Amino acid sequence: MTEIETSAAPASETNIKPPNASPVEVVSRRPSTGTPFTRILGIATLVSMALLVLFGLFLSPEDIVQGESVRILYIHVGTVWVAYVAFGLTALSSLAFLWKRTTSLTWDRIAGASAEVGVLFMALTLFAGAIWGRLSWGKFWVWDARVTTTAFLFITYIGYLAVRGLGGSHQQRGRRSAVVALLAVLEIPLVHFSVKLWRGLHQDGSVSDTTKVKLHDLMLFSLFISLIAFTLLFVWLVIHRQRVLAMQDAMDDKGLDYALEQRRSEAGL
Amino acid sequence: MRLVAMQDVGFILATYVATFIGSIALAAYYLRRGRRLADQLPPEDKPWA
Amino acid sequence: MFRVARLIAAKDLRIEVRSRVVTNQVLPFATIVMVMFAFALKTDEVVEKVAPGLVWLATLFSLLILVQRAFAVETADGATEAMRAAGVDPAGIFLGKALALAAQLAVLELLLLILAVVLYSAKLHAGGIVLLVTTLLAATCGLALVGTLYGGLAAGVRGRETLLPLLLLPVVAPVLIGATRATEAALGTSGAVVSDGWPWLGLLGVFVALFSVGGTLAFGPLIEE
Amino acid sequence: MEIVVHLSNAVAVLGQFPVLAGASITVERGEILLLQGPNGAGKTSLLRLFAGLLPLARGEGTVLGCDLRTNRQGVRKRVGLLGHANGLYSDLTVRENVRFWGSTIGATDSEVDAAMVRMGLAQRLKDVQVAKLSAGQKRRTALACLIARRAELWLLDEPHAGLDAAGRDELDATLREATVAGATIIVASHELERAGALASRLVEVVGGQIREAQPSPDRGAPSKAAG
Repeated sequence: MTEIETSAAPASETNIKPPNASPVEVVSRRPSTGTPFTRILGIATLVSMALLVLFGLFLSPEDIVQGESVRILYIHVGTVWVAYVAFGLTALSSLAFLWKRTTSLTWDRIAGASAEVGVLFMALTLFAGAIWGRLSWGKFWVWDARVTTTAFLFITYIGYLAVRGLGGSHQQRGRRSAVVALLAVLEIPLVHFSVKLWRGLHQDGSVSDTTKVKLHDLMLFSLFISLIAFTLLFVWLVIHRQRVLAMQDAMDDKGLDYALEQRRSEAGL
Repeated sequence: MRLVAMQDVGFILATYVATFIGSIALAAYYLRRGRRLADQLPPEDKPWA
Repeated sequence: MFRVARLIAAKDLRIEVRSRVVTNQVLPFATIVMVMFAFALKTDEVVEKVAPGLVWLATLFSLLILVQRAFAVETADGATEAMRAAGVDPAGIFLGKALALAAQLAVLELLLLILAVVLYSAKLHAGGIVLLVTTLLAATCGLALVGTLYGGLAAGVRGRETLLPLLLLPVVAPVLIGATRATEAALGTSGAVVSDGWPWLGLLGVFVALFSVGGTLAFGPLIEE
Repeated sequence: MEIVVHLSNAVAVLGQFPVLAGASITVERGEILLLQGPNGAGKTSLLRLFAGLLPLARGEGTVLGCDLRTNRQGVRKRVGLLGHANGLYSDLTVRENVRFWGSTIGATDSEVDAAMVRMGLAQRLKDVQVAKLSAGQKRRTALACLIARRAELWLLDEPHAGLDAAGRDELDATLREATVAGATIIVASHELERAGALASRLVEVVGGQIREAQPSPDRGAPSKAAG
């Protein structure tokens, strides 16, 4: 039904300059996504990451049962925690977007930013988990309910990001992706439950049995650092991504103003 | 150094390295993208600034 | 809502009766998939053991095609937009299309089951027949509901052919697991007994309940511009 | 006079492109409004906006008393749109199509039959599959579907396209009848001599905006059809 086929939509900032941007202004650097708060946050993230490496790789002892492979858990636990927090945040922001009294595109962008960061952490956690599995059980993958659910979440949210990229107005993107995010909330417990039931009928070892390690104090402390470090990293990434998305949306609106002017001039009024 | 003595050190290091590279790559992408957009937008589109 | 659903289901089924796409194309496709599985698995014992799973996998592949077809009919001449323009209740569209899809899926599953008996020497027995029929019904409803839901989302967009499987397959995983296990129990595959199947049927029931409500609510916002 | 459509500075966007760039117009009940303008000017988008299909990005709009920003759903039940596409199912027959679209708003069988008679489809063509029809016959079928809907506001996008002379006469007569019965009609058409004779008012759509056309010398001041 589209009436205009020849008009390439000026979607990104690369092919369109806002009408009021003179060359002089472009030279002077304008404030970007960073603020004093995020800079402090960034430094805190870096410091805690350094601590994580220090404690995780050097100071903490090896586990009696698992040996050195326990060090992978300091990555794995932090990333998996963040991944699930990220998808929780996506679901909550989607709900906030759909609820009439709180609806705002900011919620939609937080949901999108959180899902994107979540997908990265999900990939990292699957990688770390597979390596840990290889060292502990001799195989990269076990059909454990949690592992499998995580893999499904990963694919589901890649699909969610694809839905976000479908185009249309910002409102349409928000509504569509929020509904998809909430449907995922329906789906994931079902997947988890069904995989659990599936393994339950002819079960061998699962993660929950083998992770019952006796934790040394330093190991506990390393895990704690891991949670802190990855949570800080997550917050930093989401804040920045949210701001980038906000600017992208603003850019689209700017492009609209510009395109409107052009469109009006067609009329010669 | 005890790191050398570790068994399966390759696997463990690979996990750490992949995690950090992944995170840094995403962060760098966000910063670059933010910088490019910020240069073209007036302050009123950046309420946080 | 139900009046619209009936209308749309009747319309879809009449289109199928006229065009015979399911009988002439999807059923042969499902058949060849079943044969191919046997090629991939080689020995008779293995094929016998996994027969229920293969039936449901073939169903899932066919589901993707059926969903594409169900919405290609709507988008071919702008009927989706005409429906929106006519203010047809989206919940009615959703239930109607799901109903028609379920009917087509049921026929397909029946054929696949017969094929499993013929090709994979699956054995039907009287004790499992109730479980088998209820499993077929529940799984069919579940697949039709989510298929319609995500099919509607993907229908209007570019790249729908690739987006639909990406969205749909993860969601139907519980149906694959539940339906396969329940079917194994009903057929007594590798020593399973009928009573093993009922919890799985419960899982399918929960799935159907959740997605019938969720889908009815979600379909409108998903297809709206 | 009752105002059926009111737009003020309406902007509508497709993708990122502003198909409507500040359109303003008021249409009263019983009018037959003709939209003309070059390809890509925004005629189709305007009709889709009136039909409640295209969201309003900026500006204000009311159709049949429903605010386009908040209640597009309310508009749709009372408006009939014939777009570029016919919205027909090619595997079904003419009668099945008209009956399906009529029944979505609860039209009775006799109303459906009347609509088919009106568009000359009741005889030879009624049981023919739409896939086997010519373009003009498909257009007639789509119009019959529209007539069966008994809309208060008719939005027609190039309704004459593909129709033969007889079909055009039937269409024009139908439209006149509809306005007498209280409907309002907005037509986008390139065929001035045909649609111009029918229209009670003519506006030009250019660059996503609307301007009143200069009254053409032979028709004088736009006359209103009786409401």
